[in-house]
Parts: sequence; structure tokens; C-alpha cells
Amino acid sequence: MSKGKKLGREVAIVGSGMSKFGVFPEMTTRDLFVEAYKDMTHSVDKGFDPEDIEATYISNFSSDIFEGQCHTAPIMADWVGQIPKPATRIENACASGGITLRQGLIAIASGVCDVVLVGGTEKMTNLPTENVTDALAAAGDTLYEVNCGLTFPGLYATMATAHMHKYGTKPESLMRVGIKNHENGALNPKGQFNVSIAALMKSKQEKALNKGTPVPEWEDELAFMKDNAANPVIAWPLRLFDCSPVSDGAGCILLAAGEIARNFTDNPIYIIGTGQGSDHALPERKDLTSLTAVKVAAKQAYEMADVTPDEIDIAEVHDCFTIAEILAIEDLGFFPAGKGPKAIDEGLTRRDGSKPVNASGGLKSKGHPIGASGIGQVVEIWNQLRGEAGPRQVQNVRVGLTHNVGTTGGSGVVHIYERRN
Amino acid sequence: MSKGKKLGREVAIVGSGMSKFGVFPEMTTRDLFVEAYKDMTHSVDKGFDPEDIEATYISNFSSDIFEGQCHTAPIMADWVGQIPKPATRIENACASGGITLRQGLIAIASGVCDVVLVGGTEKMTNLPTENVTDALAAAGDTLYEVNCGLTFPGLYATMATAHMHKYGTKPESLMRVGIKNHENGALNPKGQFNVSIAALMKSKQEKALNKGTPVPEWEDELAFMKDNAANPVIAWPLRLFDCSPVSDGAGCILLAAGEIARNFTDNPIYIIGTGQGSDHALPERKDLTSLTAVKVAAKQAYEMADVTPDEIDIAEVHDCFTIAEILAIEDLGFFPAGKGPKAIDEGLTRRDGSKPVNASGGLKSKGHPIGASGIGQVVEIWNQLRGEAGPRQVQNVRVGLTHNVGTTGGSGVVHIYERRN
Amino acid sequence: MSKESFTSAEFYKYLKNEKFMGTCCNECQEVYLPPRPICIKCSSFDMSWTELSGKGKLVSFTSITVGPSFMSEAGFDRKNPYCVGIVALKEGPQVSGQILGVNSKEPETIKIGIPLSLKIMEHGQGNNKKTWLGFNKEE
Amino acid sequence: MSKESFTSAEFYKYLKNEKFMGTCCNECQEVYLPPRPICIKCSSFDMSWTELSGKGKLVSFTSITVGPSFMSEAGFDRKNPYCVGIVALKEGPQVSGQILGVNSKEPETIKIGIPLSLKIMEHGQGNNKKTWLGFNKEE
Ligand SMILES: [Zn+2]
Ligand SMILES: [Zn+2]
Repeated sequence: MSKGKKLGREVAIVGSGMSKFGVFPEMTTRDLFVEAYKDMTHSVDKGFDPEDIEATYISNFSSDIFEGQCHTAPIMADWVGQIPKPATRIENACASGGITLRQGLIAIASGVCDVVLVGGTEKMTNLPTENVTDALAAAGDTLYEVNCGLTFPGLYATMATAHMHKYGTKPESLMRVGIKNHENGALNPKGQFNVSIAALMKSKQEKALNKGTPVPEWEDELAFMKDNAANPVIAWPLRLFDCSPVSDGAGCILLAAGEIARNFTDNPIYIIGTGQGSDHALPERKDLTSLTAVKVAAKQAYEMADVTPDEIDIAEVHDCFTIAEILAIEDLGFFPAGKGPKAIDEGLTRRDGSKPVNASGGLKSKGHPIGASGIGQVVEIWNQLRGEAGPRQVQNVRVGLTHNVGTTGGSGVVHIYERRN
Repeated sequence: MSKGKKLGREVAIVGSGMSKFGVFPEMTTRDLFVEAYKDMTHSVDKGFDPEDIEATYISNFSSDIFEGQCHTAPIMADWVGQIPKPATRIENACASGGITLRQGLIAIASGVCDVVLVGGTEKMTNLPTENVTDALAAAGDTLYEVNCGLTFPGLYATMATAHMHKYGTKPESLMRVGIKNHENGALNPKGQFNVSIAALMKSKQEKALNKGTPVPEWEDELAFMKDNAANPVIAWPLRLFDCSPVSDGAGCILLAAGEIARNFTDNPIYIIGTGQGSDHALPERKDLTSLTAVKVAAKQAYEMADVTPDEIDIAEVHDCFTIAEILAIEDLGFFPAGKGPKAIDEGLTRRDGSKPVNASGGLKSKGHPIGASGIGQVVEIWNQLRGEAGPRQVQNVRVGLTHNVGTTGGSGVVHIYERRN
Repeated sequence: MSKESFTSAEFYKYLKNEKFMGTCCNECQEVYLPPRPICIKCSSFDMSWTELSGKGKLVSFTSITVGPSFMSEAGFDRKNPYCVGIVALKEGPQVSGQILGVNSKEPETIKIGIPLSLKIMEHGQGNNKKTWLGFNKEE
Repeated sequence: MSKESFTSAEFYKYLKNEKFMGTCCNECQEVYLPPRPICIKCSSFDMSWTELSGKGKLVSFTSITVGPSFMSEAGFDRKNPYCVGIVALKEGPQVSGQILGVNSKEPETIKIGIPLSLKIMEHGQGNNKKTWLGFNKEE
């Protein structure tokens, strides 16, 4: 995409919803999507007629592997009453959600549709953990990248090691990402973990007390994070609390052409920038401390939106692992390369900081149902920009950003949003 | 999509290529796609700079299941040198190819891109047949449709039975679809089967003669098709030669905005109509003798192109099973409902008939590498409309159509093309 | 509005207890199987479970010689094909199911329109147990 | 132009015969592993296979306690983690591989930049046999 390219038409979000993210043994991708769709319908201020929707785009990583079900999009469309209209599935690993939003946006910009339903859904928790590890590895290059025993935590761990080596980054900064995101997530009732690390420590102590087992003691949250028993290493230097969980969940967005957006709400959220990039598998990249696909996507999105990183009031970034959030805030230009950890240490990305990141709790605390994760980010930005984020509302936010990554940066997609009321 | 909607910009095909379709034990999805990409580059009359391509859209049904590989699009883009530009995978079962073309078209129409690479690739033959049967079933609704033991041949067989019941259709008409498509496919060096049924009969007789086993005798091709030994039943009334094969293969298309198409060739093929529809799983449909998703898609495409079915000079339709070709020529309005078999019996869809269908040999003879099949159809129409189809060239063709179906009609997608030279 | 969940898990739980359930729209009374959680006729979210009689008629069918793994394991093959069909239930919905009591080896003898009644089918043990719909030809 | 095929099948066939091969662009001489069939530097299709020394340096690494199934089967777990890293080969390409001869239980002791040399790894039998790249720490 060359500089200065604009969409053929303006596009706005006019509704947004999500299922609870978590572990739901009795729910399938379609059950989760129905929950998200219903939630979305309640968010459309002036209501809408399902007949208005002209196409459905569905993000799904691999119901193929998780449920033995392909052709996911028409099934989701069917379950919410969108037959016989077009329904299309997009798969770009963990970036599926953001890239699906982008296809919905492009469909409206093209003039082919005026109103588009964008959804994401994933059902992961019915597979045993080792099979999930194998399924996730299928997102890496199975011929040349992950076949030597690299897992996804392992791939991100090599980026963490490289960042530590190049910039002197300490594991404590990674831990502080997790602590912050759990603190935010404790305020998000739709999230998988509704608990801060401090509260979790307390509950573990109470449990031990009740059981009569030795009561663990930690000086502070960092001490808990460094405790091998409480927070074991998965792929050094990444520990359990550096990794997002395995989750079930779905999200749903209603998009409308700019000129009709106010038929649905007096407070639409405009998508003013979009960008997408790709990259080689991790080993071939000459710099392991930055994601080219994200930089490319961000540049496109910033140029289209005509805003600078400094003008972003709030962002949801792809923290599949804590190191990913550090790379994100550097690659997005919020902080200079190598200075991400310092920003985290100083609390700049907290809800009350100068650059609030992952007010929702991020994938770390909210959960990471792969195909739904990128859609969940959009739901949070919609709520935040409209001032409807409840106890976790960030003040004075007008311009928001979502950052969604596939694999280790094999896909990157960035969107920028604006409230105009 | 409401009536009379037009694309924001005109889009043309300026290059097109495919790998050989067939059984290639040592090739992966990416190897096949590279072969198709190289073939495409040779087809661009004035050449092109790979730098011109701004995005890649990849059709793939389930390398997840077939190869344990997801995130297919960026890998394909990487292997042909398209990093760090956007690469997006589309999955709609067997309709993935046509729907991916549509997304590429929409991306250009939106103004986001001027030049887009559209590819499709599938590697199926390394799995044992029973696993392929299970993998294909994953495209059906696994909870309510195929879980009772319905296979894909079985689902199409119920449509055949319904057509026979409603219109008195005879198995001989189905057989004639296969005979015609193998006759066409015998002239297609890129196809999986390069042999007419007549030639196949001769070769079977010669083999028996050489081996000293009893030499089979058949009065004509229909007799061969009715022979349970030569052509066993798979799902009554469908026999082996009513079913497309399991295949490996890839296709590749280069799309450009109308205003720059002649930078690449003096003979671009314009895409003048696009349509897509969806449907419930088969059991819920009140009419089993027609595909609503196809009718919806065809209506959109015809209206956008402003042409009637009578004006289509040549069509590639989705003959995953012979009955599917009969439904196709009725649903597309080439012949009235129930009159498809008569048209077949009279030879109207042969290369020298009034409405040539599947001059390439169709999926039946050319092969059906799922994600590539819909792209292969476009390659044929490009060759035919440009007069470059060699010995199988159909005379005086200016307007072409492709018809691509996912599952039993859960997805349908139709495109209309025009030569302007 | 009902807080019940209209999921496949519920449907198969009912089926395990020999209850053949669909959903019914409380607004327009349309009956669905698969059990839809949203009415696709009137867009209502207000649904209820409703028991179905299991009686119906054969709409279309096939006789399968090459089946999926679980049917091969259940003993079906070229020499012993099984019949599957689309069944229109008395209450309106159409479903797919195995058709029993017909001559799968001579599919030409099977007649569209024959009356059928539900027989719940099972195969395998424990976690590998599969349950699906079968229909007996009514005499 | 060469008619050779630059596929993973060829790469692993070479590897089975203890040949560690990449591809080289005949136009611009860029060397690739994975063995690319198209030069992504100059867009040429004119490539050749070229043998690599297997010598390189450690660019980054991790020590994995929770591995994929085949590594669990090979005996690795929480108590016996394995080291995997990114290796920059002498000829230019960077690849991932298992790192041997380092203390995986004390990853803090592993140093980026250490010299490495190829050791081809295998696990399993027959059709389940897996082959992957390992690198020994050079003394
Ligand atoms: Zn209703
Ligand atoms: Zn070169």
C-alpha cells in the first residue's frame, strides 16, 4: 500500500459485543458466537434490522483442528440468521481478528456493502494441553521453524532473550506487564481472569491456611512472579504468568458506511486507519527485537489516519506473551526501541499513565481465544472511546489503536479509531 | 448486496497460471504455489515487477488438517517474495478459490490496492483416503449434518436422488457429464487425468490382454460407466466416475485496477460481475434440487455485469460430483430447472455445443485440489477468453463465467468475465 | 426471556436421556432442529425447548459403500452399505439420519415418502461413544 | 534455468544423507536456508543447491520445559528442559535448531554468540521418524 492511500469510503463501528472469555466445556464456536452477537445487538443505540447486514466476515484460527469443523463462516452466519448472504472466513493465526475487521472495512470501502457483520470465534479448551501446544505450533512454519522443538512460548522467549541481550532488559519488566494487565483485567467481568496478582496471592495464602498446608509468603507481587513454585518457567525467560491462557470466546462488531452510521447511533466510532504486514518465519529475521510486519502495518495506519503515535490516547496491543507487549509499544512508536521496559517500570502504560495500554486486561488476563482475540480488542476500544468501559474507563480518550499479531509477527495488523462526539 | 450495486473501481485479470494438478508426494502447498506463481509470471504479456504487488490473498481449505500447517497466506507470500506486504488466507471449503478472487477484487475496488496477487493451493494426497473422507466431512456441519455417516459423495447423492425423484432424471445423464468432462480433460495437459473414457476403456483392455487376464468388453462408454467392476458405486446413485478425485495443486492470478491493466497486457480480462451467497446445511433446505447460495450469487453477478445467462459464451462450473454440474447449469439459468439432464443428453454443454461448460475437463478430470479449484476455473476462463486454450479452445467466446461451490452449497460464488479486444 | 442454553451439548444431553428435542420460537412458533438459539424467521431471541415426536417422512436418501471411519468401524463397507437420508419431521424441521429397515443393497427399492420413526443410534464406548439419529421404516 | 526442485522434500533427503544444503541465487549469489526456490533479493528463478558448512553462532535461545509431543516422547520435561536457539550460519542464513552441549537447566549460563556446529537430530522409527537440526557448542 503506497503512502497516502485512502479508503474509497469512510467506515464506522456502530455496534460491538463479546461473549465472556474463559473455559466453557459445553459451548462450541457457534454457541460462543451467538452469545457475542446477542451482546452486540444490545449495544446498537438505535437498534438495527438484521436484514440490513449485507455480508459476514468471520475470524477463526482453526476450528479445523480444535473441533474438526471447517467452512466456519457460513455456519456462524446461519446461526445468527444471515443466510443466504455472503459469509467469509479469514485465517491468519492470532492476527485473524484484526485482519477480518480489515476485510469488513475494505468490503464497505469498495462499495459492495454498506453494512457488514464482523465476528471472531474460537473454541480451544476441549483439547488436552499437549494437543493445544501442537495445534499452536501449526501456526509456525512446521517445515523449518518449529520442527526443532520450538513452541510458541519458546519462539517469544528467543525474542525476550534477544531483547535482554541487546538492551539489558530485565525479567522484572516482563513481570510488571503481567501485573498491570491482571490489575486491569480484575475490572473486566467478561475476562477469563478477574483477579489481580495481589488478590491471587491472598487467595493462595487463604487456600493454604484452610487446607492446613504451609502458607506461602511473598514480599510483593514481583516476589510472587519470581517464585518457581507459584510461577514456573515455561520457556526461559518466560514463566507461566508471562503467557496468555488457552481460552474459549467470541466477539462481534457491526460496521456501517460512514454516511449511514448515524442511523444506528449518535456516537459511532470511526475507523480512520488500517494497515497490515507480513514477515518471514522468526529465524530468518535479522532483528529479533522488533516485528517488521507490525512496523509496516503501523506506518500504513498512521499515514492513512494522519495521526502520530503521540496522538494515540489508548491502545489494545497483542500481549500473547509479556515480551510481545514490550515489542508492541516500541514498534508502534509509543516509546523508542529498547525503552519499552523503562516505560513499563515507570507505570506509563497503566490506566492512569500517559499511554494506557491493555486497559481490558489484554490477552494475558482477558483470555486469548485466538480467532476472537483481535475482535475483543476492538470491543474494548469501542467501549473506552464511547466512555462505556465502567470501572476500568480511561479518562479523556478520543483516538484509539488496536495491534494484533499472528504467530511471532508473521502477520501484523493495526487499526486506528476516532470518536467524533 | 442490493440490486445495481457496482464496484468502486473496475478490476481486470492481467496474468494467470497454475501448477499441474495431480498426485505429487514430494510437494507441499508452498511448492505447488511456487509452480503456479512461476507459470503466472510467464503469462503477463508485458511483464511485471513483483514490487508492484500490494497484497496477496490465498485460498486454502485445510492445510491445518492435511499438513498440520496454519497461517498459510504469509508463508505462500514469503515463498514468492511478497514479504512484508499483507497476506490473507480465506477458507470457505471448496468455494475458497472463488471467494478469495472476490476478496482480491474487493481490495482493489476499495482503493486500498491497485495490484493484488490471488492464489489457491491445496496438498491432499499424502493423507490415506479414509482420513481424506473424514477431513472432507469437516466441511459439513459436524454437529447436525454429517455426524450420521453422511459423506460428501453421500450428501450430493441425496441431491441426485431428489432430482431423479422430482424430474425423472436418469443416471445416464450423470454419466454423460463425466464422459464429456473426461473428453475435454484429455486435451488439458495441466489436468490430473489426461484421458477420455473411451481411451481409458481401451487401455484397460490392453492391460488385461498383456496380463493375460479376461479382457473386459463394453458396448460403449455408458456401458463402461454402468459396469460395477469398472465403476463401482460410492454413494448410490453416484459411482466412482461421478466423483472428482483427491488432488494436489495450485493456481495463481494477477489482478490490477482497470485503469492500469493495460500496463501489463493489451488483452486484460475484465471481471464485470461478482456474487456470493450462503446457505444452511443440506438437511434444512426445503428444495434439494437447487442451490440457493448459487442462485443468490448468480443474481448479484448477472445484475452487476448487466448480462443475462444467454449471453454467457463459456462457463467453468463446480462439478465436484456430476450431479453438481447439472444443478449448476440449471441454477445459473443456462437451462430451466429440471432440463439440465436433457441439455447434457443433447450435447449442448460440449465444447462444440451452444453452451460449453467445463472445457478444461472440470474438477472431475482436471482434479479438485480444494483451495486451488476455484482459481483453476479462472485460469481456464482467462485462457479461453484470450484464445490461448490450445486444442480445447472454444470458438467465439467473449463473456465467461465461473461458478464455485463450498460444501453442498453452503457457499456459492459466481464471477463474470469479459474480453474487450 | 429464557436463560436456557440452546446448544448442541444440551441437545445431545437430552438425546442421551431419549428425549428428542428441538427449539421453538416463542414469538412466531417456528420449530427448529438443529435447535436454533435465534429464530431465523422473526429474529427473536426468545426460544424454548420443545419435544419432537420423532415421526417423519423420507425426503431423499443414498446408500453409502465408502463411509467415514466410525461407520467402517461399525462394520459398514462395499458389501454392507448403509442408507442415510433426509427426513422431514412431522413438526416441520428436516434432519439427516441413518435409515433403518430398508434394503441398502438395493437402493432402487427404497421409496421417497415412506413414513419413519426415530431410533437413537450409538457406537463406541466412553469418550469415543458417538450418538446419532437413526430412523426406522414404519410398517 | 535449472530444472531441479527446491523443496523441503529435497532438503530433508539431502539431510538424511548427512548433506546440509541451502540454495544459492545464480544471479545475485544470495544464499538461503530454508532453501528458497525464488530469490527474494533479486526475484530470479535461477537457483542452485549449495552445501553449507554447518558452522555458525548463537543469535538467541530459550530453554523449554513444556515441549511439543515429540519432545516429551524424546524424554524432555520440566526437570529435563532442552535448549533451542536461532543460529546464524557462516554463509549468512539464520535457522532454528536444538542447541546441545549447553546447560539447559541453567539458561543464565548460556551465552549469545557462542560458536556452534551442526549435528543432525533424529527421533522415532519408520514413518514416525523425525529429523531436525541440532547444533553442538564448539569447544
Ligand atoms: Zn420467530
Ligand atoms: Zn538473487
